[in-house]
Amino acid sequence: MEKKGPGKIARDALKNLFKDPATTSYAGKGTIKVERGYRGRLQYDPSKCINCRLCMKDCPTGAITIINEGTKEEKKMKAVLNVGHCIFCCQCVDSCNKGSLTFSQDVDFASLNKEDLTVEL
Amino acid sequence: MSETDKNKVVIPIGPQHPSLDEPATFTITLEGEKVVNAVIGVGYNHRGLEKACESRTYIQDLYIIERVCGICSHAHSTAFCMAIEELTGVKVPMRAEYIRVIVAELERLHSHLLWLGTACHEIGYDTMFMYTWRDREKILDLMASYGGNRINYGVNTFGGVRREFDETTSSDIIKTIDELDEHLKRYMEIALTETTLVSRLKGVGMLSHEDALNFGAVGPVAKAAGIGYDIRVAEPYGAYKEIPVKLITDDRADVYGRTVVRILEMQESVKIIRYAIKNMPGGDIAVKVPRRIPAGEILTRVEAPRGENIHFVRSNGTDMPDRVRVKAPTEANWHGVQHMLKSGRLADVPITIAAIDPCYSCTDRAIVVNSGDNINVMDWKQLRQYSIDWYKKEGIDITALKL
Amino acid sequence: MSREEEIVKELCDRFPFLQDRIYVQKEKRIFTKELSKEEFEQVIAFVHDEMGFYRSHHVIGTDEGDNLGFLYIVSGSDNILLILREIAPKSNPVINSICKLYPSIVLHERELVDLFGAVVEGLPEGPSYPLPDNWPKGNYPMRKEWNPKYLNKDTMTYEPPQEKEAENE
Amino acid sequence: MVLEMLLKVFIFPGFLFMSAYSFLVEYLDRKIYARMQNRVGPPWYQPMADFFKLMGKSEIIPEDANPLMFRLLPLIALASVATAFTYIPIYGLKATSSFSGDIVIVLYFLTMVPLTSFLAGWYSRNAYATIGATRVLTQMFAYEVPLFMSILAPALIADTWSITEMAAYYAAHPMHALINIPALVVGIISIQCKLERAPFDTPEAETEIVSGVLVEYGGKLLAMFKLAVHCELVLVISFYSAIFLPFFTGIAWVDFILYFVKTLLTLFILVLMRATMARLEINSTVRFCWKYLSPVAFAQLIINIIAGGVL
Repeated sequence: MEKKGPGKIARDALKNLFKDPATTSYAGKGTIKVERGYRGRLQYDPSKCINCRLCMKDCPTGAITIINEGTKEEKKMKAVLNVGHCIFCCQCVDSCNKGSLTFSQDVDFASLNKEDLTVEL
Repeated sequence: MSETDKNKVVIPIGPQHPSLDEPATFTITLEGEKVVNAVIGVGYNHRGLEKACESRTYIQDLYIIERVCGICSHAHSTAFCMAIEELTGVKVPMRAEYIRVIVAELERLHSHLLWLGTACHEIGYDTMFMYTWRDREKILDLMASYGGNRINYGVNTFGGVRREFDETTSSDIIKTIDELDEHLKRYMEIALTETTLVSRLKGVGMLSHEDALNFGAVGPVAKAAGIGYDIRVAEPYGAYKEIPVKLITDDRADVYGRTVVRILEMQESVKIIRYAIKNMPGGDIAVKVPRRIPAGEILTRVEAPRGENIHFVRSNGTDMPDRVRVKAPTEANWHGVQHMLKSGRLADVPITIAAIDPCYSCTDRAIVVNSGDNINVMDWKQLRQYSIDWYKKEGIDITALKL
Repeated sequence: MSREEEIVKELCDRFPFLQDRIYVQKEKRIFTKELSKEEFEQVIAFVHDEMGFYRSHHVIGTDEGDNLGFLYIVSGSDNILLILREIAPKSNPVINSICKLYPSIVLHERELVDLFGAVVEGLPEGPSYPLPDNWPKGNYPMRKEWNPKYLNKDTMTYEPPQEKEAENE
Repeated sequence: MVLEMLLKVFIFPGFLFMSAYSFLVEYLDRKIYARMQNRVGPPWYQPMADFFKLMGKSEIIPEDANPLMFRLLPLIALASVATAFTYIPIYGLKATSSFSGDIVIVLYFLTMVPLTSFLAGWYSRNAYATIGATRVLTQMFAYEVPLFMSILAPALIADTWSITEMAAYYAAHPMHALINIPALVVGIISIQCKLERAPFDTPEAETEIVSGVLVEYGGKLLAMFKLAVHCELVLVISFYSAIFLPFFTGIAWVDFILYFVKTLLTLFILVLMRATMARLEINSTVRFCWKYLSPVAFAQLIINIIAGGVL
C-alpha cells in the first residue's frame, strides 16, 4: 500500500508526456475510424426484394419506404431512406427474409439541406 | 438574478450549468458557503416514451426502450425482452443469455468509467477524468465492433441476441479488459491515497444506512450505505443464475464510499466477463418469438449500472402493448439527493449530485418527434437569411461588408 | 410452504376481503386484484408497519377503461415484490398519498397527478412533474383517450377532431 | 533617452514582449497539460486565435452592472501587471526601472489582479460572480502571508529591497540561494494559489460557480481579462525565478536564454501541480495555507534573519 499524499497521479502524468496521445486531431485532416461491425448506411438489392414490406412495418422510426414502380409481375423495386429519421438499428436487415437489405460501413451523411437527407438506396 | 434575503443567497444550478450533463434545476439556498435548502426540479426530458410505446408494435418498442437511457440502454432492453419472453413463454438459449451478461457487464464498465470521470471532473481532477474516458473509449469501440453502435448497441432481440459472438470478438474483449484491469488497479490505488481527492470526497453527501433504506436508495448509493441490494444476487436472472457474482458493499455511506464501490464493481465486472467468456455454452443465439404477444402482465427487474430497473409490460393479445412502464434507478435516488444536499457546502453540491450518477433522461423517460409539417426547422440558407435580417435590425448590414 | 405463500396467508388471515383477490404470479411476485381506496390503505399500512415491507419501488398508473388503476410495488428484505392494485373511478380519481409511509414515492405520485389526472391528497407542496408549465390544463396524456396527434405544439392546445370539424363548418 | 525608455516599457522587455511571451506560456501550459492527460492539445496559434476571436466579438454589459467599472477593471488589471513587469530583470541583470524597495511595489501590483477580479465579480451583480468574488478575497487572505514571507526571506540575506540588487547579490554568491530552499517550495505553492490554478482554482471553479467572477464578461473585455491573467502568469513566474533561481552569467544574451529556461521550468512545475491534484475547497485552502505554508515561511524568515547576520 502506498502512503497517502497529494499528486499521486504525477507518475502517470509524466509517463504520458513521452507517449503518443490517445486522441487524434480530426479537424481538417483526420479520418473516422469505423469499427468492424459498425452499422452504417443501408444497402439495397432490388433483385432480391419481393415487396413484402416487413422492413417498413418493423422500422421503429418509419425511415424506410419500399416502392414498386413496375407492375406486380414485372417488378421495378425502389427503396427510399430518410437518413434523418434512420436510427441505424438495422432491424430492417434482420426483418428481411430474402437478404435484400444489408448495411455498409458508410457513416458520413452530414448535409446542409434537409432534403438531401432523403436518399434513394 | 440573485435574491438576497439577509445573508441568504439563492443560487440556481440548472437547467443549464456546466456541472450538469442534462437539464434539471437545483435551487440552492446558501448561507455563506453552506447549503441551507435545496429544491430539485426535474422533468425537462419528458419525452412521452411510454405513450409512444402504446401505439407501436413490440418490435418497434424495443428500440424506443433501448433509447430510454443513453448509458444503460442494454439494461433497459434486457428487462423489456425478458418481459416479452416471459409473456410468450419462450426459453432463451443459454448462449444468448451469456452474451447478454457480457454486454451488460461491459456496459457497467463503461458506465462506471464515465461516472468516475465526471465525478473527478466535478472536483477539478481533470487528469483522472481524461484517463478514465480514454479507457471508456476502448470499451465503446468494442461495443461498436460487436454490437454495431457505440451506445445503443442493439444487441438484444426478443428470444435472444442479434449477432453471433465470434472468436475475434472474445479475444478483443479479453485483451481490452486485461489492459483495463491494470488501469483499474492503479485507479483504486490513486483513489485510496490521493489526499486532495480523499479530502473532497470523504464525509460529503452522507446518506446513512437508515436514510438509504427509508428513501429507497438503489445501486451504488445503497451499496455504499451497507445495503446489499443487487438484483443480480437478490433475484438472479438470465445467466446470472450460473455466474457467481460477488456483492460489493461499503459502510462509508458518503461519496467516497460510492467511488470505492464503483471501482470494486468494475473489477468484479472484469471477473464476470472473463468467467462468462470462458464458460460460454454453444448453441443457437436466438429463438423465434411470435409477433402477437399473449395477454398478461409482467414485472421484470434488472440490475443496471446505476441500480435497479423495473419494467412493467401489460399486453392485451395484440401486437401492441397496453401499458409499458419503465422505472429507472435514478428515480429512486432523487429523494436521497435532496437530503444529501442539505447541510452540505456549495463546493460539494456538484459532486453530491454526480455521486448518484443521475440520468435525467432515464428519470423522465417518457415526446416523440412527429414527422409533421409544422415543425420549424431552418435549413442553412434560412438560418443565414435570419441572421442577416437580425443584424439589419441592429443597424449592421453584413451583406454590404466586403471581406 | 414457500415464503410467497406465507405472505399471502398472513395477509388473508388479517384481511378476509383479500381471500380470492391475492395470488402468487410466480416466484417473488405477489399480485392483488383491484382494491378500493379504503381497503388499499389498510393493507399498505399493515404491510409497511408489521410485515417489514420497507422499500417502495414504484407506483404504476394504468388506464382501466372507466377506472384508473394504481399499482404500488413494495418489497422487504426477502426481495419479494408485493404489487397492490388500487382503483379509483376516472370521474373522481381521488387517492391518498402514501408518502408518510414511503418518502421516496412522492415523485411517482406527482407523475400520477400530471399524467393521469389523479387527485393525490396529502402530497407535499412542490413543483409539478414531469409535464412543462405551459401544458394545457385538463389534459392527461397517459389516459387512453388522449392522442398526441391532436396536441398543437405551437400554441400548446389540445384540439381533438370533433372541435376541428365544428370549426370547419 | 525618453525614446529608449518608451521602447523598453512598451516594446522590449516591456508590454509587447510580455504579451507575446504570455501567448507562448499559455500555449505551453495547455499543451503540456494536455500531453500529461494523454491528449493531443491545442496547436501553437490557439491562444492568439482565441484572443483575436474574442476581440472581434461585441461586448455585452449586464443591466445591473456599473458600465464604467465593468469596462475599466480589465484595463486596470492589465496595466498593473504591465507596470510590475518593468521591475523585473529580463535582459541582463538590470530591470527597466528599479529603485530600492521595488519588491514591495511588485507585490502590491500583484494584489491588484485579485482585487480587480473581486470588483469585477462584485459589479457584475450575478449570483455566481458574487460567490466567486468572495472566494477570491478569502483565498487572497490565505496566500498573501506565506507568499510575502517566502519572497521577503531571500531579500533579508541579500539585505536589499530591490530585485535588481538582489539578483546582483545572488549572482555574486550563488551558494547563498541554497538557504532559501524551504521558501522556494512555499513560494511555488503560494504562487499556484495566487494564480488560482488547480488545486487552488476554487474562485473560478467551473463546475460549481460556472467561472466565478468572469461569468458576465464577454468579447473584448473578456479578452483583456484573459490577457491580464496570462500576463500575470508570466509576471509571477519571472518574478519567482528572479528571486529563487538567481543564476546569472553576467552576459546579457546568455542571461536572456537562462531567463526562458528558468521561467519555463517554473511553469512546468506549476502545470504538473495543476494536472495532478483535485480542487480543494476554500476552507481547506485557507487551512492549508495557514497551517503548513505560513509556519514554514515564518521559520525561513527567522533562519534568514540569523543567516543574514552571520554571512
